[in-house]
Order: sequence, then C-alpha cells, then structure tokens
Amino acid sequence: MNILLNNSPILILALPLLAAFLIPLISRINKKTVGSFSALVLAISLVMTIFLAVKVITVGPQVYVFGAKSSGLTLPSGLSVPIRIMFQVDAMGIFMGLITATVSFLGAIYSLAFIKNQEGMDKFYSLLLLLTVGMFGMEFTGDLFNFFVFLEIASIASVALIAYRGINAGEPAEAGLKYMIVSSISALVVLFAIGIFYGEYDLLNIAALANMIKYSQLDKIALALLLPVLAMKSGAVPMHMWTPDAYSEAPAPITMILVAASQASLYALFRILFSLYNVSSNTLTAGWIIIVFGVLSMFIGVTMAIVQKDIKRLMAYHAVSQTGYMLLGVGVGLAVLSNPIALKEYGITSLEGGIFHIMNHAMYKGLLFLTAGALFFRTGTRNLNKMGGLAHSMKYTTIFFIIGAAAIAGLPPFNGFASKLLIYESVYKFNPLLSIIAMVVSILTLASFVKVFHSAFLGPKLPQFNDVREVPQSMVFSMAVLSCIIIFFGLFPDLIVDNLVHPAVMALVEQVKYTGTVLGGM
Amino acid sequence: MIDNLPYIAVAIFIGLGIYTLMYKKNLIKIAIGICLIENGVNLFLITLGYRKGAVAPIYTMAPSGQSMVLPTPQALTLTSIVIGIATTALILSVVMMIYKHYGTLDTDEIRRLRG
Amino acid sequence: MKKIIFAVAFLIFASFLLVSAINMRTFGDPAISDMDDYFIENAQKETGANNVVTSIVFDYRGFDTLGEATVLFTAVVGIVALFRGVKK
Amino acid sequence: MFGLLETGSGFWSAIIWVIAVLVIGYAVVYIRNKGEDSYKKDSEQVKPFISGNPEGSKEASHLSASHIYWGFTEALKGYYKPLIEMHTGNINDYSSWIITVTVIVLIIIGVS
Amino acid sequence: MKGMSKIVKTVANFVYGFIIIFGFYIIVHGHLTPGGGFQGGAVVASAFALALVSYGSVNSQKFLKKDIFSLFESFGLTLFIVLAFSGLGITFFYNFLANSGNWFGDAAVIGTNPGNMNTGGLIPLMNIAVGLEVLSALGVIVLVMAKGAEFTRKKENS
Repeated sequence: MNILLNNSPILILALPLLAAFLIPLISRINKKTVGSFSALVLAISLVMTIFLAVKVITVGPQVYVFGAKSSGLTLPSGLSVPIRIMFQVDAMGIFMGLITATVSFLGAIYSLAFIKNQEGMDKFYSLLLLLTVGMFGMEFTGDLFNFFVFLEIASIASVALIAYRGINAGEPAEAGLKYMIVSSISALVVLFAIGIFYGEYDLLNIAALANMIKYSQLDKIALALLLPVLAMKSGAVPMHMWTPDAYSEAPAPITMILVAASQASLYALFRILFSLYNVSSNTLTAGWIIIVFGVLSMFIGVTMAIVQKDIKRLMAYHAVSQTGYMLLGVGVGLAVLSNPIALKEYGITSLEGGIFHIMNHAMYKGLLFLTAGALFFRTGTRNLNKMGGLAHSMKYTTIFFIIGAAAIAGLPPFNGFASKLLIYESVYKFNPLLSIIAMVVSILTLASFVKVFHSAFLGPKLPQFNDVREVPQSMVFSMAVLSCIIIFFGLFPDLIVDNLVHPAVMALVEQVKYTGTVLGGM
Repeated sequence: MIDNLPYIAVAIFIGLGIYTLMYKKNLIKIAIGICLIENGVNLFLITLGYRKGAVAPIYTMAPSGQSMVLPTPQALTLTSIVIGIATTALILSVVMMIYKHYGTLDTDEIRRLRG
Repeated sequence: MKKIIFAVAFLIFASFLLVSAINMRTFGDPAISDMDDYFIENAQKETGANNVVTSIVFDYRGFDTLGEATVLFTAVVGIVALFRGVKK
Repeated sequence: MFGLLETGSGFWSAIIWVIAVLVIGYAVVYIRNKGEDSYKKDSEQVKPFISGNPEGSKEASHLSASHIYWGFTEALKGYYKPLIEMHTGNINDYSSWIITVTVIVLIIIGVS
Repeated sequence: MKGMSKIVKTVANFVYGFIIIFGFYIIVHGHLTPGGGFQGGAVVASAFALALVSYGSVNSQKFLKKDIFSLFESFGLTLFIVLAFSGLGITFFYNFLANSGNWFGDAAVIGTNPGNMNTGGLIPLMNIAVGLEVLSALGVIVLVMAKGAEFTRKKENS
C-alpha cells in the first residue's frame, strides 16, 4: 500500500498505459470484456487521482523523478540543474488531473452501450486509454520535451478516434485530417520553441528554466511562438475552425474527452505564462493578447452557434465561446500580475473565476455532448430540422439537457453561474466593457439553447420517432453523475473554490513555490 | 554569416514547409510539407548540439582525449523522428480514407464540413 | 483581401526566420552545457553503457522513450482501426 | 455561512437563492388562487382565437430549427455574411490563419 | 499489388536474411555502438517492405501475417513497460541491474575501451523490447497500408 502511495503520480498514468498495451492480447481471448476492463482501469486511476489530490492539497506539491535513487531526489549531488525527467504535481496540475480522470471514466462507461459490439471495439478502447494517458502526462509533467511527447500522444489518439467512423463515411476522415494537420503544426512549433530554450540555457526542466530565464530576445520569440499554437489547440478564435469539425464528427463520449484534451492545452498555456515566464515577461502585453483571444472567442463562437443546424456543431461553437470566458478571466489575472494592489483587489478573483470555469465547462459541456449523443443514438440524425417532440419518449435525456443548458447559460443555481459571476464582477473592475460583452454572450448562449430545446424536444411527437425509447442504463448513468456534479457545484461553490480552485490559483501565481519544489530553497 | 549556414538551412526548410501548407492544394503535398517542417526542426535540434572538432559521444573505440558533442539533442531528435514517422503514417492513411470516399485529393473539394 | 493578408504574413514569417537564423548564436560552441557535460562524464559510471546517447535514451530520459514507443503504438492502432473491414 | 461564495464585491449563495425562489413562488401561487373562479377548463374559453379561423394541426405549427431567429440573422446579415465566408473548410486557410496570428503576436511581443 | 520480375525476387530472396541479421545486430549492440532498438527495428522492417514490394501484397500475405506482427508489438511494449515497472521498488525506470554483477551487470571501463557486451543493466533488454515493438509496428503499418491501397487503385482504374 505504501509503495502505491509513494508512486501514485506515475501509477495513475502507467496503469492505463499498461492496460492499453494489453488490450490487443485480451481481445484475442474475449472481445466482450474489453470495455468493462478499460472502465475498471480508469476507475482505479480515478480513485488514485483523488488520493493524490488529497495529498497534494494537504501536504504540498509532489515531485517524482524517474530513475533516480529516490523519488524525491531532484538534484544529483554536486549539480545545480536537474538532469532526469520528473513529474511535478502541484495544485493546478491535480485540478486538471481530476477533470481528466472523471471525464475519461464517464466516457468509458458511456461507451459501453454507445460502441456496443462494433468491429474494432478493442481498438476504440485502447485509443481511449491512450488519450487519457496523454492528457495526464501533459498535466503532470515538469519537463518540456516530455510535454511535447505527451502532446503528440494525445493528438494522435484523438485523431484516430475522430476518424473512427471514417470507414463508413467521408466526413469523420476529413475532420480527422484537419485536426491532424493543425495539431502537427502546433506540436512542431512547440518543439521548435523547446529547441530555442535548450540552445539558450541547455535545460529542459520547466522549473529550472523558470529560475534561469531572463526574457532575452530569444525568449520573446519562444513566447510568441508558444502562445498562439497552444491557444489554437484550445480552440481560440480565429484559429478555431478545427473545433466544430472535430467535435461534431467524433463519437459523443470522445467529444466529451476532447473538450478535456483542449483544456489540457489551455493548462499548458497557463503553465507557460505563469510558471515559466512569470513577471519576468511583459505581463500586461501577454495578458491583453489573451484577453483579445478570449473576447473574440466568446463573441464569434456564440454568434456562429446561433445559426447552426447540426446539434453537435452548435455545441462545439459553444465550447469555443466558453473557452473565451476562461481566457478572459485568466488574461485579466495575468495583465495585473505585476501590480500587487490590483492583483489582490480583483486579479485573484478573476483567476479563480477562469480556473473554476474550466472544471464547470468540462462538466456541463460533457453532459450536453452526451445528451446530443443520446439523441443521435436513438434517432440516427444530428440535424435539428429533422428532430422534434423527443421529450415524449426520452424523459431522462430531456431533464439532463435542461440541467446542462441552464448551467451553460449561467442560470442560478447551477455551477455555470458561480464561475461567471466571479468573472463578471472582477473583470468589471478591470474594464467594464469586457464584462458587458461577457454578459451579452451569456444571453446569446441562453437564446441558442432555447432554440435547441424547442426544435429537438418540444412539439408534437413525430411519426418517424414512434419507436424511440430511452437510452440504455450505462449512458443514463454517466449523464446522471455529471448532472449531480453540476448541481452540487452550483449549490456549494465555495467548497470547490476554497479547497481546489484557490490553491490552484496560488500555485500558478507564486512562481517561487513551483521552482522551489525542484531546486529547493522554499 | 557563413558560420550560421545550418541555421539558414533550418529556416529554408521550415519556410518551404509552411509555403507548402499554405498554398499547395494536394493533400499528399501537404503531408510532404509537414515532413519538411519536421526535418527542419530536427536539423535545428541537432545543430544546437554540435561542438567544433568533437567526436560522437560513444566510448567504444573512441579517439581518447577528444571532446564530445552534446548527446541530449541526439536523443531528442531520435524521439522526434519516430514521432514524425507515426504522424506521417497516420496522415497518409487518413488521406487514403478521404480518397476512398471523396474520390479526390483537392483541398478545394474536400470541404463538406464548413460554415 | 484574405489572400493578400496571408501572403504578407507568410513573407514576414519567412523573413523573420532568415533574420533570426543569421542572428542566432554562432554555430558550434554552445555557451552553457552543464547537463550534457554531466551526461558525458557520468553516463559510463552510472549506467555502464559505452554509448552515451543510448544511456540517455533508455536511462536518463527513459520515460520519453516509453512515450515515443506509445506514440508509434497509437499510430499503428489508429491505422488498423481506420482500415478495419477493408477487403483485399 | 455554509455555501457562501465571496466574489470580491459582495457574495453569492445558492441556498438563499433557492429559498427566495420558493417563497416568491408560494406567494405567486397564493395570489393566483385568490383570483376569480369563473375560469372553466375544456370550455370555449381556452380555445385560441385566431381571428375566427379554425386552429391548425399541431404538426403544422411546429417551427423547425432553421426558421428560429430568422429575424435576428436577417437583421445582422452584414455581420454574418463575412463571418460565414470566413469559415471555408479549407485546410490551407486553417494553416494560414495560424501563421497569420503567430506573426501578429510576434510583432506585438517583439515591439513591447 | 502484383509482384515484380524474377530478377527482383531472386535478389530479394538473397538479401532478405542479411538485412534482418544486420538489424538484429544493431539492436543487440545498441549500448556499445551507434544504433539501438529504433534504428535496428527500422532496418528489419525495411526487409519486410522489400519482401512486400517484390512479391506483391497478395503473395506476401502467405509469410507476413498481420496478426503475428501485432501480437509481437503488444508483447514488446508490455516487456518494455514491465522492465520499467521492475525498478518500482526504488523508482519507475530505475536501472537496478547496472553495476550489480548480475546479468549485464559488469561495470564498464571508464574512458575509451573496446566495449563489453555484458554491461548496461536494463539498457540492452530495453533495446531488445523496443526493437521488437518497432519492427512489428512498422511491419503492421506497411502491410495495412499496402492492403488499404487496393481500393484506391480500383478507383483509379475505374
């Protein structure tokens, strides 16, 4: 038991990896057990993530050095730079890790019925586990090149999953190709920036780099290369075009996990901006760039969503616009980072709003995509014009959709309102216009979901949907769990903000804490 | 200027790759563009590790008493080359799937998903 | 309109690449090399392998190698899943 | 108090909100019940009066998705037309946007 | 695709074995000489590609089986991660065999030396595991894409 606890940062990630390697062997023996096996492994990793989260919040940041004589030995004797790859799990990383673990576990449960008895089912679950591994690695690692490797794992696995139905239709393959091209560009640019860092400081560890960095010309170039591509991976306007294609063509549980994967890229962007270049860079400029990305994403995303007819495409545009809220909140926090008074007055609050919105968005957008998948599972179409009157036959799905729509539109008492309120009030002190735009976007979001609700669920029962029944238990289970999480977060937001979000924000803001865990001298 | 010839080669590689991605209409050529950028980045990594007049960092039968080039970029480049192989293989197989369904490789016609 | 913007952006980017390549640090003498000197000196003693690159690939940065093998495995699984049910 | 979220300027508590909603809802229902009781179910009163015309069938009255907010999109045509033209599903444009934004960010960060 | 001419087949038969032997040489000497699991695996996979090209995808299915390859791939990867797990008593990826006197446990001579096969600890084993994984992975890629190329050819001919 002790060895499990000491090695939990790696076991969270290595057990799904081992399971993914074993699945081709298992599927030779028995094809049916593959799904439940992967769901079991993901459940184990979720439990270990919760244990690690308790440890990180109570004890402090955890460091795990691969291949060293002891897991905490970051610096070998008589050397001032770390030489081995290390995992560095602080409050922010474990915050994202909790999202990843929850979402992938629920996605596997949902897939049990959604991908039932299809040819190549074992490949599907193997890729799902690998995508989870890639996201965990991106969130836990403390080494830049290792981050690149896990970024590639996550993007290749998600491409293969987006194009999973490409054998039957052309559109999934097209969406997969588009996502592949853009993610390859971004990964290569990230690798180029890593090369710049290596050539300048001969270091690859983020904490050691953050200790050495002096914002020279090359560092400016590296920041300017890293910022747009990571924003693109998280779907910021005007580089968001891959998002609707990929999200609408992937299978529904995969779409839910892809949302978390894009948020892992968002986490990497924040890690670069806060932990690597803290106040050493010109935070006002970088903050305003992030804010502009956020405002563009919010407004263009929601206005494009209103005119969509494909339900998953509409929700994908909403994912873009919700990403804008996170960018806005964190951008305001970054812009005032070098100004302690403003930071204490509203910067911390806006950072809390942005970070809290990440978790809320993962939950309610996952729930909405799962309901869209349930509609597709029973009706066989994603076109809103062909739907109607489904509330008569799919009662649970209707209730879950109402909860998710109310949460994304920011109606109290659901969780979307809590984080949006934090963002509104803090951003208003920074710049009132931004806050007003955010509120208008929230209204438009509600409007477009009213459209979806009316055209899909309301109205008389259509004759072609007479034999439509409620979806199987496993799909209802995952949607119910997400709804319970949403309602709990909405009723008691202070518990989450005080225990999870505030430590995460502090881990981002205080760079010394991040470097101190590796280089000592806290 | 002439000392930095490898860096200029890197710049030319990446520039050509980005030109291919932006202006070529054939999917196979776009895959080639990705490979070009990737080779440029790998060349950049390897270039960073070079030391004038140094030998490969392998002690088997090495000429004794000579300085060795930095070994880390070689390991990183090995990793990124294998990743590039995987990426290219996946891109090409997805392109084959698209050709099966669409019957064309022109990016102007492969845009059923838009708006 | 859009084409002009893209062309200008591409020209600026290419010129930026060339300029920064010319202004890069001189080729062939890395300024700082603490980590790599450590590898060159201690790799033989710690891992017992003559090949320093291999000892980095499999010992110091072994986790990267695991990720790299995972990337290859992922691509293979993806290709096989993509071509499932193709009759030859 | 439990469930109290400090927002920098003031606080937000979902519990209080739910209690308030319950109280107000009860008040509304109470006031409504005090109204006059001449209203009869399933009588001529409840039929919609479409200027004397017979009421159409429900299937015909269901509005499909692409007709909702027609006025909104029609009024903002000048805004939507270039926006939808921007979303050409062309891979070259995707790459070009990335390069363009990268160049803009390079210039901004370089001069700052 | 159809096979090529008799000359090509004869030469392929001749060099096939040599390429595979050379690849395995590179794999097992990874910790002494330039090379290692990835390079050697790629060399071996090139032999499979040669056989595929010279005999054609239909004929080569007789002696190149995709299932066998994917089995080997999973086996190699599992061996690799199990070797990584085996150091878990201390840390993940801890090289507990190096300088221990057991298999591959000899201490290397510091400085330039002709090289001792029995050094390196876990490194030679990991080389072999990764070599297996890479050669079978590239073999699977080549076979599957050659099989998938059939329908594109059909579409071109029609």
